[in-house]
Amino acid sequence: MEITKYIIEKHGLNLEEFKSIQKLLKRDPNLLELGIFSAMWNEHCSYKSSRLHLKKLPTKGKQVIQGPGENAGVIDIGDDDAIVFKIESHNHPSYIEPYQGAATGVGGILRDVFTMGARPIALLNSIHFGSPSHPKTKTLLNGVVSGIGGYGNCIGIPTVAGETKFNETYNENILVNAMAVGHAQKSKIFYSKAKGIGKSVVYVGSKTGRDGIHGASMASAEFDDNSEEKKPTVQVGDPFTEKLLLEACLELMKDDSIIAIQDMGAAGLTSSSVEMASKGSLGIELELDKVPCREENMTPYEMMLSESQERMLIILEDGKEDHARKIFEKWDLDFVVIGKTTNTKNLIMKFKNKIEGNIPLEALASKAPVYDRKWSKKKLSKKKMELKTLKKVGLEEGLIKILSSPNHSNKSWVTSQYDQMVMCDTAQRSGSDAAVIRIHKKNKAIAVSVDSSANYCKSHPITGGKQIVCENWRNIISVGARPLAITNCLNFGNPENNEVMGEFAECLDGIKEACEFLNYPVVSGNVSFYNGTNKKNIFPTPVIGGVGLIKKLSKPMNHNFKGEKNIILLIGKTFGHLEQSCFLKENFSIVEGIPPEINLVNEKNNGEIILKLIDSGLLKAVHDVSSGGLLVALSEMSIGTNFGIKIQKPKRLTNLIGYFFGEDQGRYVIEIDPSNLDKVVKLLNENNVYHDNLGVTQKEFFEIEGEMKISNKELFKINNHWYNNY
Amino acid sequence: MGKQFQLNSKKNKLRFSVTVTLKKDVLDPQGKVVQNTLLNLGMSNLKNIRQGKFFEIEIDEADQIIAEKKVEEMCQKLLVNLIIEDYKINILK
Amino acid sequence: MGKQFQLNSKKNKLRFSVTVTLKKDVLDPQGKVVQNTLLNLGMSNLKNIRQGKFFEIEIDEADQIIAEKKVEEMCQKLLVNLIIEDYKINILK
Amino acid sequence: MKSSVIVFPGSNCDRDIAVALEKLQFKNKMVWHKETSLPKSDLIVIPGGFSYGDYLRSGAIAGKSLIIDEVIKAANSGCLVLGICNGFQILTETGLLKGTLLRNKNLRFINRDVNIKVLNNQTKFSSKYKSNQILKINIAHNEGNYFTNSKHLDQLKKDNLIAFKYCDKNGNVNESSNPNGALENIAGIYNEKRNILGMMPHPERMVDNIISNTDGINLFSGLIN
Ligand SMILES: Nc1ncnc2c1ncn2[C@@H]1O[C@H](COP(=O)(O)OP(=O)(O)O)[C@@H](O)[C@H]1O
Ligand SMILES: [Mg+2]
Repeated sequence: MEITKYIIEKHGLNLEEFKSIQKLLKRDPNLLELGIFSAMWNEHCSYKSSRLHLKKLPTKGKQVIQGPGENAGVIDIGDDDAIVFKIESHNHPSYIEPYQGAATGVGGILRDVFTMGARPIALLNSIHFGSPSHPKTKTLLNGVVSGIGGYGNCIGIPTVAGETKFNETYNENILVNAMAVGHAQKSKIFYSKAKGIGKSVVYVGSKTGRDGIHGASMASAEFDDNSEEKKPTVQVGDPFTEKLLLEACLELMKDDSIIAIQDMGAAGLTSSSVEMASKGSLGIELELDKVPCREENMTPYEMMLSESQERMLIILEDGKEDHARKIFEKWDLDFVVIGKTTNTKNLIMKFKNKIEGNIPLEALASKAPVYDRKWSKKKLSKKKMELKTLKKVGLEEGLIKILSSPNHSNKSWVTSQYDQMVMCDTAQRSGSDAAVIRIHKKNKAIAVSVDSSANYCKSHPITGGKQIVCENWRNIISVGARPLAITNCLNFGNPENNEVMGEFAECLDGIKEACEFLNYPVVSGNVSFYNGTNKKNIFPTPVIGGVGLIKKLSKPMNHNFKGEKNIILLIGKTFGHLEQSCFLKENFSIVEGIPPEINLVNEKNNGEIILKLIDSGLLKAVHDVSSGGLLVALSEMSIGTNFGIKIQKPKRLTNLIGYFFGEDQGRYVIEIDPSNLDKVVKLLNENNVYHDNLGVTQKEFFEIEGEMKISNKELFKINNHWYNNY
Repeated sequence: MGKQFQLNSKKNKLRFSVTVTLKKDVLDPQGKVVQNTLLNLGMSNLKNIRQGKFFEIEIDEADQIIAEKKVEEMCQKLLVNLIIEDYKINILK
Repeated sequence: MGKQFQLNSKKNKLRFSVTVTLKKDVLDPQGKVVQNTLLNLGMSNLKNIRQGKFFEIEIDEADQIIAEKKVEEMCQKLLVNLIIEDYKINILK
Repeated sequence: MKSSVIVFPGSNCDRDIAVALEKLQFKNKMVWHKETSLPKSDLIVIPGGFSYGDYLRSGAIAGKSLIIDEVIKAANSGCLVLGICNGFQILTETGLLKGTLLRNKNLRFINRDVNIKVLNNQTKFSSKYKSNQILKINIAHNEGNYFTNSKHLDQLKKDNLIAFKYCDKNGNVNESSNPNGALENIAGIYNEKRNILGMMPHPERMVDNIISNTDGINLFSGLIN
């Protein structure tokens, strides 16, 4: 079959890239080989547009066992315990088929984690939808939430945290990012680097079907006998099989039968075999006749490019085949030796006693294209908000608008569809600043949270990049955990657009600066470009997933007020920054100006002191101040408890709206017993941490003297009706 | 509910069945598990089983063409996930 | 997995469909929600909808009577919860 | 006290219940579904999860497994059997308990803490609870909407075989305290001999104050003597 220009384009390759392929092969590729190049050289697998920028990120630290470059990052939490985690996007599939797209997104990220020898202990997700009034949003929301729940609930891993946001920038391109966190023994972590020649390459898991053979499938239709239309088929998740695969893999990992293991994710058999062999500087030879197939008459092309789910590739030590086979058969899973490692440094594919493809591995991996794409700096808005020009809004009115908006409404409609308790180690569920998961049978725990701020990143990518890292760090600190490391999912528009590439470069600069300063390294992540349609790119939406450690867990700290007549302090300075604030957006539909600045010195200082206060047992409740500002933070601490606030207006002359709704960074609200006030204030002063004494907690009412008074029950209702009426 | 009880005049009603099945090539995890279980239960000459959905729909409409269009619309709008499923409409009785 | 690939000889295969529906006196939460949703979507002449399951079964057996018995057995042993569900078997083609 | 937890492919609360049982000093064994005999046990637990993915009907395929015949035998000879969540669904599929568990009336998975009321504290499972005691227990299911025919319902009531009903925190049993549409708010039932208990709420999730509360402990500790 002749490789035409049309076929090359259908494979997402440009002519330049095709010429490089010819040069690397010193001949024309055949269709199978072209398909393999297309899979390995696409943006998703090769990181060709992002690689140069990703290099900037800090990835090292005492706590880091494995940084980016493996299936997931690994960090040290003391003793023999390690935490393995990563986040991944499944945006496009979820837009086409929300339930299955989201479900298979969860399945995929779980495999990345248990491939490394970790038992998954928590799932998180960050989901972004278009405007609630967009005709597709409701169906997408329903499908995505039930898909995430459907998979996690069935496999029995708690979904404990996440974020759900609406913004019209996602009308035609939703974001579905899933994060998985696992626990492993430090001494038993498995990697994907192949070692040794003549070792068995084993296929385990589900059978291979024609799922997810994307743009490429058009080309293959031409030489197919049946003229039946070939739409790219959607992958259907099978969480039951994944559960079996998880248990079987962990069982096999108890001894040392495995040399290397890799899940078959994007580009399935292709990327898994290429990655394992190229990391080990080896060759690999596959006998495709042996690949377990779900459909009849599958071609080598289809087998190599299928993205069927719930499959793994393993390289076994000599003589371990029977032992391993027994385990997989016990769990009713396919187990087939489909090839071996070689010293050729080539990927060789045989089918029906014929060599169907032969590609030097370096051509697919290290020689894949890398682009230094043009990018332009963001032109920053100079716009300052003049409140005077706007209609006057009272504190209560402004608060109600925010609390009843889709973005700030209580998320229990979402989170009650996720099993948060299974495994019985969830010490703090969704709804708090960070979820807390105990390490099984130990008294230490980890805290996890995911965060993003698309509006901030759009208007000022560097500040936005810093801010999401800091917000994540604050969330982890608010539950009393020491932040250790992050993973990141970089959702951006078309990288061939200078502005998008600029947003990417500058967001990464911001992330880098904050991570470096806070010693909060990046250990894994994922890049998703081309989010958008018809030249309209989504707002830059990097998502940060952070993990922290609680060395000794008693009852975890959370943001709910605990009693009456306790003192409420605001930690950190308030300037009243309203540009890009939630207050202006929800009350006036104004999204303008630049977001509040990040002061990393204060950020770190304030965070450290909060941790110290929690550790000394001096705090009853802690909440970070983020979107919506101080008043929203206070209301979140009241809603769902029997205690509200009784506070005074600030004594100094300030604009009340700015004071209560401004989104200045690096702030926390804390609740303390009056008897501890002196101790706490002394510590704050010693450490140069600014604080305001706001007032006290009281029973059942939320009150700013002389300004507003509303019952907790009423606040609860306001905060709870949106989802149920949507 | 919003729906009123209607007089039972047989002439005005038509009944349809809709069967919804997964498209060929789409993974059918349910069918797979059911098939294995039946084989384990000794049903050795079971060659293949696929699972789908079934709806019985009664329409207040005497004209078959109009009624069938309604059912078609229900399938497209709600009952069927057109990305992964096919469907067939049959008139009953 | 246990199942071997079989020679493709058309004579030896029979295909059946099985529809499984909830018994009349059993609550059908799913059907009810589907019905309400359709009514809300403006399908006002929808009188009634009930949801069930559908199976397509292929049997390696030339004799229709024997094959049908096999399908019957599958229903009784696994596919149908006889306490709450009814079923119907049809031969296909 | 010796206990056995039956593990099916797709069970996922098996570890949780084992931890709870061991915490309460049961000598517990895990029993894989392909086994054909049960270790000697005073209590058999069928745990929650998604046995076989719950792919046909929840609990249906597990109800046909080899080990289930042994469970039925043991149950008929008086051994205590506890089915939680998926375990309850499996027990109804085997016929050891009557009725069935339909989809939740909102057709969504529900995970949250709910209140349930102890209706009968005269059984081995409930003797440590007070009559009408209100417990706060986590539920997590898609199909927890209990349904049975009216004859059986009458019998459940007459013979005091309803174990728990969903209620609010003040004990009111009504539609707004019914999370899933279950007939008369039924959250758990006994068989006639009261040696088999099936319940949708997860008592094993409520045995540790750091994680939740300890309202589930008495169900297990009541069995030890
Ligand atoms: N934004 C990022 N920051 C840091 N590391 C990244 C980022 N994106 C990808 N990586 C790393 O690059 C490697 C390849 O990523 P990916 O292709 O998504 O993994 P997989 O093949 O498991 O899906 C991984 O180790 C991942 O952690
Ligand atoms: Mg991977």
